Amino acid sequence: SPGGGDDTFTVAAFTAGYGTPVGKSILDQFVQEGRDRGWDVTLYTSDFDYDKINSDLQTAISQGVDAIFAGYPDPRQIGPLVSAAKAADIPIFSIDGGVEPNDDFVLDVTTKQQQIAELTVEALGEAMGGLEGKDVMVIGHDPHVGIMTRSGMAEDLLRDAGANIAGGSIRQVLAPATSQEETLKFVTDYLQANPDGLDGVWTGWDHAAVGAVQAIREAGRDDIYVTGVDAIGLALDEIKKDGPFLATVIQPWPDVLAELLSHMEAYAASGELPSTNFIETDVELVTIDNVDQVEPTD
Amino acid sequence: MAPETSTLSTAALPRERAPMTQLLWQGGTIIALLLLIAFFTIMRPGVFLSVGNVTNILSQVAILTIIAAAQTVVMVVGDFDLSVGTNATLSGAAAAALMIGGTPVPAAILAGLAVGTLVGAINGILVAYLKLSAFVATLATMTTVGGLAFIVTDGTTLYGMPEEFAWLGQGSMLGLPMPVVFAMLVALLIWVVLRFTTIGRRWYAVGGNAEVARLSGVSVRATRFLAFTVAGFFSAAGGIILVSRLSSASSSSANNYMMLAVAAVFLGMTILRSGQANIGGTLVGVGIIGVLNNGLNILGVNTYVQQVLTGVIIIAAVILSALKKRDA
Amino acid sequence: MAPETSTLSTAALPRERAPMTQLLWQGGTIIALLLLIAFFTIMRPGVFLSVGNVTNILSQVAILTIIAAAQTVVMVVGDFDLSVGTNATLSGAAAAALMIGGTPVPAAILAGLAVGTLVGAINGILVAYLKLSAFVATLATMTTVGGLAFIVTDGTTLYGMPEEFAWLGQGSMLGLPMPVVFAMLVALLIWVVLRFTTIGRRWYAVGGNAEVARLSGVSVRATRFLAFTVAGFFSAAGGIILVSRLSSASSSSANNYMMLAVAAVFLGMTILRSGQANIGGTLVGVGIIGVLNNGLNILGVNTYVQQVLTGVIIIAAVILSALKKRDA
Amino acid sequence: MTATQTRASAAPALEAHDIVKRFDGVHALEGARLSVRAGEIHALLGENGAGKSTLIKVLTGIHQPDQGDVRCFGEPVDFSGVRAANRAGVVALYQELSIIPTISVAENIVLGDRAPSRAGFVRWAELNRRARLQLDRLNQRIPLGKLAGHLSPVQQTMVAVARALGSDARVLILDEPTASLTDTEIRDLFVVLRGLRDEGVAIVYVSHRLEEVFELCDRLTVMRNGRTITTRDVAETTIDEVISTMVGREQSELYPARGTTRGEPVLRVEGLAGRRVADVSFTVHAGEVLGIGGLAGSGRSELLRLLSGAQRRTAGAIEVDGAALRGAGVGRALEAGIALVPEERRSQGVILSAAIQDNIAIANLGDVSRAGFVSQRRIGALARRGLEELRVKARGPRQPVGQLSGGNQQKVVLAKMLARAPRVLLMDEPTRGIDVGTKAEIYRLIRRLAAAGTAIVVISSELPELIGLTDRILVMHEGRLNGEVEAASADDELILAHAYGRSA
Ligand SMILES: Nc1ncnc2c1ncn2[C@@H]1O[C@H](COP(=O)(O)OP(=O)(O)OP(=O)(O)O)[C@@H](O)[C@H]1O
Ligand SMILES: Nc1ncnc2c1ncn2[C@@H]1O[C@H](COP(=O)(O)OP(=O)(O)OP(=O)(O)O)[C@@H](O)[C@H]1O
Ligand SMILES: [Mg+2]
Ligand SMILES: [Mg+2]
Repeated sequence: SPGGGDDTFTVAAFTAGYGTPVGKSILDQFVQEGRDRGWDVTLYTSDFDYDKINSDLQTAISQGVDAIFAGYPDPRQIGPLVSAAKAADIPIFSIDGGVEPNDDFVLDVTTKQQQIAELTVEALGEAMGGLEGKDVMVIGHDPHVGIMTRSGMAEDLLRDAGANIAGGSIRQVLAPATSQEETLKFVTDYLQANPDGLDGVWTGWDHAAVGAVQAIREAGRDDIYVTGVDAIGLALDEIKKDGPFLATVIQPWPDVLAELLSHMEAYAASGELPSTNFIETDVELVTIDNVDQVEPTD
Repeated sequence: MAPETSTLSTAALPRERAPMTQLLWQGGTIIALLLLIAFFTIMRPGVFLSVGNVTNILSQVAILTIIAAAQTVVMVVGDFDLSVGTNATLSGAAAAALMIGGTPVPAAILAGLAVGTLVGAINGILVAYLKLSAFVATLATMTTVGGLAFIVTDGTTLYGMPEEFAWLGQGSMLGLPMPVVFAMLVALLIWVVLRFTTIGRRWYAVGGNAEVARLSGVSVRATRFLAFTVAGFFSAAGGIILVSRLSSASSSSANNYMMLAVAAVFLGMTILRSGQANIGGTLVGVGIIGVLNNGLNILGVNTYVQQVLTGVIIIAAVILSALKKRDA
Repeated sequence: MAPETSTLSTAALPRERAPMTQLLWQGGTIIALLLLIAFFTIMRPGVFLSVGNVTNILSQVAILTIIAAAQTVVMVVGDFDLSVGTNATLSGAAAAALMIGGTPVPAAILAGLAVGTLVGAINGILVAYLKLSAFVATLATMTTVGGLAFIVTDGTTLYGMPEEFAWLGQGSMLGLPMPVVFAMLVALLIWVVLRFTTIGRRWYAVGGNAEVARLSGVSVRATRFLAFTVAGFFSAAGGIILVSRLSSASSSSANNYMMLAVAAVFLGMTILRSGQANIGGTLVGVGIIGVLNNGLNILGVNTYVQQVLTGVIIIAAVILSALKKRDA
Repeated sequence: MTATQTRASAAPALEAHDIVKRFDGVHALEGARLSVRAGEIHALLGENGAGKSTLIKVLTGIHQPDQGDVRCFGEPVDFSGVRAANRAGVVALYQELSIIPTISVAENIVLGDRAPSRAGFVRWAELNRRARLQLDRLNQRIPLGKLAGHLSPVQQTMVAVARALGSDARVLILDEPTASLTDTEIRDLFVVLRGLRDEGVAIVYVSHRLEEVFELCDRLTVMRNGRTITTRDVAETTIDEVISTMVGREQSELYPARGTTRGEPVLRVEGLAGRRVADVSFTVHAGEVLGIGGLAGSGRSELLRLLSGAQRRTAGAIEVDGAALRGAGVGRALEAGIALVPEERRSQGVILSAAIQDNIAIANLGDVSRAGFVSQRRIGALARRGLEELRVKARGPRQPVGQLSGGNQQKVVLAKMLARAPRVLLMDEPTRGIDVGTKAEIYRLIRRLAAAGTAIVVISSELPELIGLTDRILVMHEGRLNGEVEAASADDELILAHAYGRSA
């Protein structure tokens, strides 16, 4: 119990993103690290079914836990478990729980979305020799908070730099699972209709970027650049080829987790809460220059 | 067998000696449910069947129950409705959007219900009056309505509805979470309608053989239309309660419920000899899905393995009842 | 018999004196396809019907064609296979995993095909021999197989297959992308089997009325089993080609193809008076879906609105043929 | 059909010994015996529910007997299913099971394993030749390429018959093949059956039309309540004797006396037209039984469907008790007092999966409900009344109709419509598949209803029934009325003359 009592520190951990590579690996790692520290960790997962997550956590809360670990939560969809936790005075520690400070969490450690957008847009600008008057397609997926935020930021940055958004607005992918194929179709079709209307493709995550790269290569073009986010292995391979895939961004999730764990440890030991409830960590751009030093995140 | 009296002059109607055998249900699926409960209870004594966890299971399946009840009605008339999931999403999102825009809660709820009912009515027109196959028609409305839900939510998650709206999904009554109360009410209502009213009879008759029903004076088209409309209404109710439960409306919050609802109804159909959809069976089907999900979670089984096991256990349950049937 | 109009769509009919009116197909869905093509051509002259874009459309629908052809076979015998999508995913992922693990490409491909065929055979056993409803059985295998695909890929995306494997999905022959070549071969093969072979005719007989077929001495179980097995095989082929096309195997790459395949086959069924599944019709259905998708992309229509329009246009196409039917 | 016939004397072609078969406690067969020789046509007779169809299903491996054994040419056999039976040369045409609607006529006739093929490919020319051969034998000119589902019911039956005949069977079993055929087709069928008999095929023939049996068959076996009562040479017995063996007692007069009073007009039809029917006018009076005659496809069924609202009329007026029938649909017609007993019971008459009582209730929801809620008690009572009145052989009102014998299913259809106490009762082949004893009962019922003031219109393809049962007969030809005859003075020839379009 918090405050250094003698019985075990119990944690209910949850994620609705266990079906995604990063979600799974980081949550598994959390469970491992927690157990290494002698905590009693129970993991609740679902495939984006927040109804189930809320019920599971409400039960866990009613049975009594010392803390809650939220992995990649959508802060908008966890209202019921947040109120239950508040009523029971149980702190929620989160990673990647949004893009701004949120009183629902005693601590949310995340990455800098603004920095992700800036780094990628800058990279595009450099490769294309300036953004003024260039046509850039932006591919997003609004149901995902992080992607929505950074694609919105990228759109603003591109417009401010004088680029045109190809197609007029952000192209939305319907399902992340099939995003490579969806993006392949988007970009191919767009190039059919506008062979001269595309200079770059900004995507919110690497799978989409890979689809775009493929479309560009199949169209026989070498003058269109693509950026992604996440640094998955597939993306790193493409970057090494020095083709259309210009850059991706690595979000240091293991570091984020380590940061969060240190605060949880303090709470477990002494009941001490973090002094701030929002920590943003820096991200790193991956290009052909540094790709060899980067480990894939999946 | 009655003695040789079956001649023309002496009425030879054998007495119904064994009315119990007439109930004509077979327990395969129910046995599967009980086995699952027994298994999880043994594996985690004191946890699985604790009051807290049972309440938890009930509230996890509440919305599925409502949507599966809607699907049951359509399947009683011998059709499918693939749009129940996206319809629930759209109706919930519409209600949420209105509330966020300042519409009073009751009016927004009514509007959400109206949206769902309208979608149901459109399905009804396509299937009953324009004679499209229910599969294509509702597949198409599923797609369209799913797209509309994206448009209404602008692809993101809506939140910030008034406090009082939360009661529907997060309040409780006599210790039962409100969604559970609503699920029980809906199941009861549809059970009564199916079993005791003339419209229920008509639904079953149309599902049994639409041409025979028509020649018996049933207005098949109106009957079928009504079934789809009712399904639309209850799908909307499910979707709105879900939004209240989560205090947010995502662009695809309830879409997955379609497959689960169909699975639940199909599991439930194995319970009657006649193979008809029925509410009792649907509840058993929902129970299997809910118990499995919760039990495997409690045992800490990996999500992927859970999925594998869910499929295997559904098959096992259905085979169990198929075996029983063959004996008879 | 009127001039040999044997387009792919006409049901196989004996020569003798079968008058033209007996060919019994109705063009509603075909008209819808032509209208769509005309519309997009007018909207973007020179772009939509350019050689490049037509090839593009063909390669976009190639994998759907293969999976829809698999679905057609099952729907000819009057059943459904909801597992074609996850089965394609799993088979593709299995082949990919083996290749990455060092298995030679041909052996890995054969293993992937074997996985898919096995899943199909299991469906066949459940439906044909254990008499489960195809809907529940394949819903359950869909779930299980989907879970297995997650396990095989460990939830991530597999990549790094040998270069030569890419030929299947990214090579080309006579100017046609290989997936298009494969799709044409599969469609042709299944067309020939359905139309000209005894097994094809038996599939149609079972689909028309399984009970009459059984009592007339058709081995209904073996026939139905074979249909599911064949569907499993071709689903696997589709999944493997998709993996090659994308050079990656995600944990749910082909899952969505199930719904699209069902929609395509259903659209195609409207072109025969008898309402049977048939390859010609399926190709028309695939064409509608592909043209719509590409055309709306070319016009720059928002994804969400695309979804709404897709549903609406499917309904319009089906209503068009329903109207024709009523006249006849 | 090869030289097997010469071994005819050696052992019976097909034998069944003391077969017992139970379903859920119902004893369908309790010691059934049958012995059919090669080269004979052997009638299998019995009341509805006596067990004829069940015996046939045991003989062809669809059901496994609980006790007893089956021998084929002296060899004990235990067929695992239809295919095994077919391989042994035993082929059956089952009651009411006809065609596959979505495939062509030719493929329906040469179905399954028998389709000629080379390397897995269908040999269409050969397939067509064989199909044509069978249809020619039956004098049927049905286009081979047509979808079987688009044929008229009579044609569908003939296609199914052609399939059975073309099977090269050594033992051919036909379960009520003529129930839905008219005289012409029956005659053509008999020619073929006699030919097969002469080639040495053993034929089992089930029918409730005893005149046919005496015309066609060599020997007959009578069953009652699942038991075989007797097997006799046809030449050594009489129809009356057979009937009394079937029902267990003497049979009274088949047709009841005609009505004596003719009351007010009840049904008046003026210039009625619709699909396949044009310009039909007639009146039916209270107490009158009106017959409708005609050839297959002459539009008789369509006429009744127009009257009952099952089919939309394009012109004409219908009046019941002086009130015009307005609007369309079966519901309206039923409210106005017009009820139809349709000709196809499986597709139009009963919901096979539903209980007897639910089948009856569905056309009588008004009677069994109050304020939209149905009363189980009333549903049960209504059904019980119908079952008793028509002597349905069933376990009780909750038994699914699909488990009843064919004739008993038909009685459920009658019960459903009779329960409405209609003003006008339209009956399309009401006694199809019903045993002689019950026929007499139904005839009496019809007379009683007529005497009570109901207007009754009956279609029958059995001319003796048409003449014996009705007061007046309208004959249809190509969708129009072509003559009217008083039943009392009618004979087959007169009716056929009108039916073939000659105006007498
Ligand atoms: N599957 C079944 N389940 C229950 N009872 C059955 C089943 N099949 C037949 N029976 C019963 O067996 C008895 C004999 O039926 P069967 O069909 O053999 O009669 P039948 O002599 O052919 O009569 P009909 O002349 O009316 O065709 C009937 O009482 C029937 O209800
Ligand atoms: N060529 C046809 N194609 C499709 N259906 C037909 C055809 N001919 C007849 N029918 C159907 O068959 C049934 C009987 O038709 P109709 O009224 O013409 O014949 P009928 O005189 O009652 O003779 P029967 O019933 O003996 O065939 C009706 O339901 C009708 O719709
Ligand atoms: Mg019978
Ligand atoms: Mg008729």
